[in-house]
Amino acid sequence: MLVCWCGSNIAGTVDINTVVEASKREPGVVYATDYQYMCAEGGQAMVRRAIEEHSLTGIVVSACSPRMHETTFRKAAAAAGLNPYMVEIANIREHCSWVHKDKEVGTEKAVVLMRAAIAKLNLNTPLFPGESGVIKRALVIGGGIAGIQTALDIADAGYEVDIVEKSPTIGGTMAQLDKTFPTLDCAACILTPKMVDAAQHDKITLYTYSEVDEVSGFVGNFSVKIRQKARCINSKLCNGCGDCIEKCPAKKAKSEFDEGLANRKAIYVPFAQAVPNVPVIDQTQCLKFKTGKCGLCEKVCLPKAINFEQQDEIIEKEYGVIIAATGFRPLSPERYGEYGYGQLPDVITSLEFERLMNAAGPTGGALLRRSNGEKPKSIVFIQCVGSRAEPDKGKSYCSKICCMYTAKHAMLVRDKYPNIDVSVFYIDVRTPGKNFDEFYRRAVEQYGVNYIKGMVGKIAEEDGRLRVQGSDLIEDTQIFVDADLVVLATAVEAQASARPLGTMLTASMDQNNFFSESHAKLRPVESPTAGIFLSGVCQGPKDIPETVAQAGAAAVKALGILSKDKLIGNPCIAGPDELLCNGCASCEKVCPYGAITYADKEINDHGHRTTRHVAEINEAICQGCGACTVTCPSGAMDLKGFTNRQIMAEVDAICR
Amino acid sequence: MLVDEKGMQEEVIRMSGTEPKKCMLCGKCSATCPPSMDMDVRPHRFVKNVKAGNIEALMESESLWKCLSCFACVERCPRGVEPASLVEAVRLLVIRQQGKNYLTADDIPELIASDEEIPQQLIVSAFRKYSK
Amino acid sequence: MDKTYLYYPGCTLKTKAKELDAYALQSMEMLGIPCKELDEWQCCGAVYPQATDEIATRLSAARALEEARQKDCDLLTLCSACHHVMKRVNHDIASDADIRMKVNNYSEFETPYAGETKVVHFLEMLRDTIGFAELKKRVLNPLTGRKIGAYYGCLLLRPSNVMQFDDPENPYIMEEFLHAIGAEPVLYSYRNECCGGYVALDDPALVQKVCTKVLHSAEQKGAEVLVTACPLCKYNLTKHDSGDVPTYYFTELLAEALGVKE
Amino acid sequence: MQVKDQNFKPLVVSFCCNWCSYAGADLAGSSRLEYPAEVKIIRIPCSCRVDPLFVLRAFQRGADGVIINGCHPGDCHYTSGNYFTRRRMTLLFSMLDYLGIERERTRLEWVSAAEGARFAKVMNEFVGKLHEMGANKRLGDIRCKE
Repeated sequence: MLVCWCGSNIAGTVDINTVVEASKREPGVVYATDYQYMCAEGGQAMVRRAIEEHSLTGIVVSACSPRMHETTFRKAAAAAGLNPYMVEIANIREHCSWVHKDKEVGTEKAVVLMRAAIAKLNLNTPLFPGESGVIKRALVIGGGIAGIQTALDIADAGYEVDIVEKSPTIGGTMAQLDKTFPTLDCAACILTPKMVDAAQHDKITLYTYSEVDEVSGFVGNFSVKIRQKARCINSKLCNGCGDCIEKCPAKKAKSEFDEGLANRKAIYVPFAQAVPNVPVIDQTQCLKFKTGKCGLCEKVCLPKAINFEQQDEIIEKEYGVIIAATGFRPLSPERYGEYGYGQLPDVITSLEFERLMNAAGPTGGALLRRSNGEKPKSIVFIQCVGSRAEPDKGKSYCSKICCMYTAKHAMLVRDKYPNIDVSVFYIDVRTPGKNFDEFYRRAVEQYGVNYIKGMVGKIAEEDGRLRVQGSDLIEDTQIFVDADLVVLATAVEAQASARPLGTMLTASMDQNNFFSESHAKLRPVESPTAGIFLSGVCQGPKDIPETVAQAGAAAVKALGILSKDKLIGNPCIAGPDELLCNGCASCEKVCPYGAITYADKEINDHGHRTTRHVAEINEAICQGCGACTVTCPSGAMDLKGFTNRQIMAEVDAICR
Repeated sequence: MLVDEKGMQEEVIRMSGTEPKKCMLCGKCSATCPPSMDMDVRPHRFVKNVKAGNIEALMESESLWKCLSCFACVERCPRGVEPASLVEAVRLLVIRQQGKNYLTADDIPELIASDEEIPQQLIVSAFRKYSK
Repeated sequence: MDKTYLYYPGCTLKTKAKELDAYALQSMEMLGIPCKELDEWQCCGAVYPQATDEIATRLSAARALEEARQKDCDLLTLCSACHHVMKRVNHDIASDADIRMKVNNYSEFETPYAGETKVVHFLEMLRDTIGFAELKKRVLNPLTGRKIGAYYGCLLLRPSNVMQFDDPENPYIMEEFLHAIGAEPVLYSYRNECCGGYVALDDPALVQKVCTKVLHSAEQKGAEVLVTACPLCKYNLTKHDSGDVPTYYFTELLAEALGVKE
Repeated sequence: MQVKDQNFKPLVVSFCCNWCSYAGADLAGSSRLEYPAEVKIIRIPCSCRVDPLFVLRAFQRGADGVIINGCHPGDCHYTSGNYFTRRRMTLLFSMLDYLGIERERTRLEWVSAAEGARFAKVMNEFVGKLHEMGANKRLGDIRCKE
């Protein structure tokens, strides 16, 4: 029995000595002591020494959450020759000292938690984990900068990677950007080489215009169904000449890549540098699909790549690890009607602004008003549109990137058009990042951007211009700015597809539909579900450098699994008592993994040899949820490490 | 009669059913408010003062009689604060005191005489807002 | 057959805003909407009591709502202020247990009232019972070529989570109505900004300021007249227009289009 | 009416699934959100591991309330475990109610790993309710009392 102080974290509200002394009176306890930091090297050495010196058959560590250091102490026990599953943790930090202030109350509870752990340990038996193989291939879901970076890093280490991207090209949101902060280099210039690298890498396979339909299995052995949507083009034959696009008469579809600011054809590639450079037929727009007539593209295609009969194809593949890199969408500001987005054509979003400033954009890089095509004289930027709001009014978090990209936009406008007045309405300017505040100061000092502290209440159309009605909180006054263009810095929002994907992966999601990390500080790129890793904005708002850093980190964690030949499984799995099993197959029905099968077995029932139909567990597949144990009407099924008797003992100890 | 400011602050929060601590001082209410510039204590500062417990100062404020109860601030606040409800609660603290009615029945005949077109609705609503 | 509406006119509609009431009733008759006025109604109070401890000021609304329940009718309102008060008090009674208990304790209804009545504004009735497409067919004198700005003001729209009337920032129901009677609706930014309301009695200069903004906003977008559902809005706007953009009740235009205006 | 014992300390057994609620309780801890010390947490892999017998045993041994916490529906780490829990506990709780263990003494809650604040709130509410109700007199095994 070992009690940790955790400095003053535990010792502050729990009287360590009382816990140690109380533990000595518990059945089976032969040795009890305490230490300031049990998880430190000294503490672990003490654990090993105690086991050896007192020939302990099990240890209870009263310390922080088992989610934190259970593995640490199991390893220490194993080093001393004890079965690592003869270790129990009493969580007297997160569940006790940190949530109670009164020392007497805290101590009393710590004693009870310690007792419950001892009661459980007394019923523990040594457990031996099974092993399972690792499929040496990774799946990256999402082909933006995050997914591309993760895939390149894994592929460069010598493992196969597949990227599944739902749109017809990889590149993601970054491909839509004009310039990037804080260096102002052009997004395409730094992204497109990476896109090409990914496409040409012999270890990377791209599945664009594809989605993940189904995921099953577990770490090391996932099997995934990928739906490759019908492009209506035979990618192998297509030479990317573009004649089909040229001839297509249906030109009224909104270009997704240009945020609807320009039109595209029914057969299209999203943008010139798209990877792969293979067009897609938009069946909702194509005249052949709508009316049965046309087929011009088919006629002009020399390699005969057009195939109107093409169907969605399901590809089944197996993977050792899966990396989510689903990215984000900017929130639609339409619900904030006071800004008039959707009603007033000169009110646009930041991403639309990127397209308007881009040389390859709908205006060829000329910043023009949407209403009349004239050059604006005054532009207003509004920050925090949909961010930092109550949950029913928007997103409760800070979207993190808007302050910086708004400063970038303001700077780019003033750089290109020094005669345009630029104002920015802000609540706070948040610039934590290398060279970030310097960047923002440049916008103010060098480029003369007018920053106004206060939010905007309404945008009204007045005599052909936009009257922006805001607050200037420093002056404590209402302020009216006449503008020709208003740019809304809209919140970062998780992709709508993120939550259904999270459910498929059994990865937990937070209330904002971002993927939850396993530990906010220490395991930031791992999902709590083994073998699932997180790359980029799907885990929370991030800028490009952070996304790339996290993408690399996710790759390293994934490689940690791919480089192993065998994975040590979890020994806490279900197992039937064959003598009690009555063959009803209730457990088989509830098992979410199909780990239970029934077989005829010869049973020695107290000397009678009979053949019975009994449950069998596939140890490599069982994940240890325990659904079968409670379902079993005869009490034959039990869960190792969490047996009925162990849990009952804990209940008894708590209620004593 | 409420004497201490803490008690008055609690009373205002209870009556209005709105929590000024949620305010992040973005100023959107004051940006939105039509009579914003006619107020001595503009909506965001009104909220801030309730949060700080300066209720007596607010009871002296002209803003109490300028608020139109148009709920634009309520509708647009990103934090779910209701500045208009706080104004109404402080206004009620004032007019619920004896002799503190902002408008009395005696004022009415003269007002009506001044303009024949005044609809009943105006008199009733002003009376409801300004008197107890 | 649709069920009969129980109509709540409110104080001003029987005095200064008689035409708002009369044109509405004539139009309803023409359209064949069964409707009956509440037997004994009291003034709704004209403003919604925001404080949660104001009970007495909610009672007259509660009585009207309860009577509608008793008669198994939807409560039909016309004046924006009445609609606002009825809808919000009903919402309070339905959602706030404390207010519900106190209102019932005071009122001693036979069966406690818990917000069962549906409060319907005249415009909602036109949209949902008749339908604007059908209304268009019934129009005899379409107001072709008339450029009309709908003025919503604040009471019908906000707070939107309770009023559930229309998009609070970009409402469209009145524009749909104007389309149906053949007119050309003019969209302008200030159509959902306040006219100044009851402050008119205390500070006419302030009201002039806000009304001028509304009127200018409508005028520069080409509106020839404004329509409203609220007597107070009409009073304030009329008082401060310089004669260029007069304000009418929407029911007057409806009656004109239906050919029942005398 | 019974006079409330001011010193009454309800005994609460709180089962938390390892993936969501236990992590949520950890988050309540690392965010230093207080809740009553009467709540004692037992870690289980999934809420579906809670056998009705465990609940009965707790009441038999003198618990005043039992609360089971799992992942939100649809978010179960094991895909579907919490759906079993939901059905199973609905039946159990109504049966317990029939036996005289009031419905308010048993509770099933969904607390995700990100909801530390919610965990603390739920525990505060639950213990508050038990305080109002007083000690559990039913089903307690008299042989267990000293």
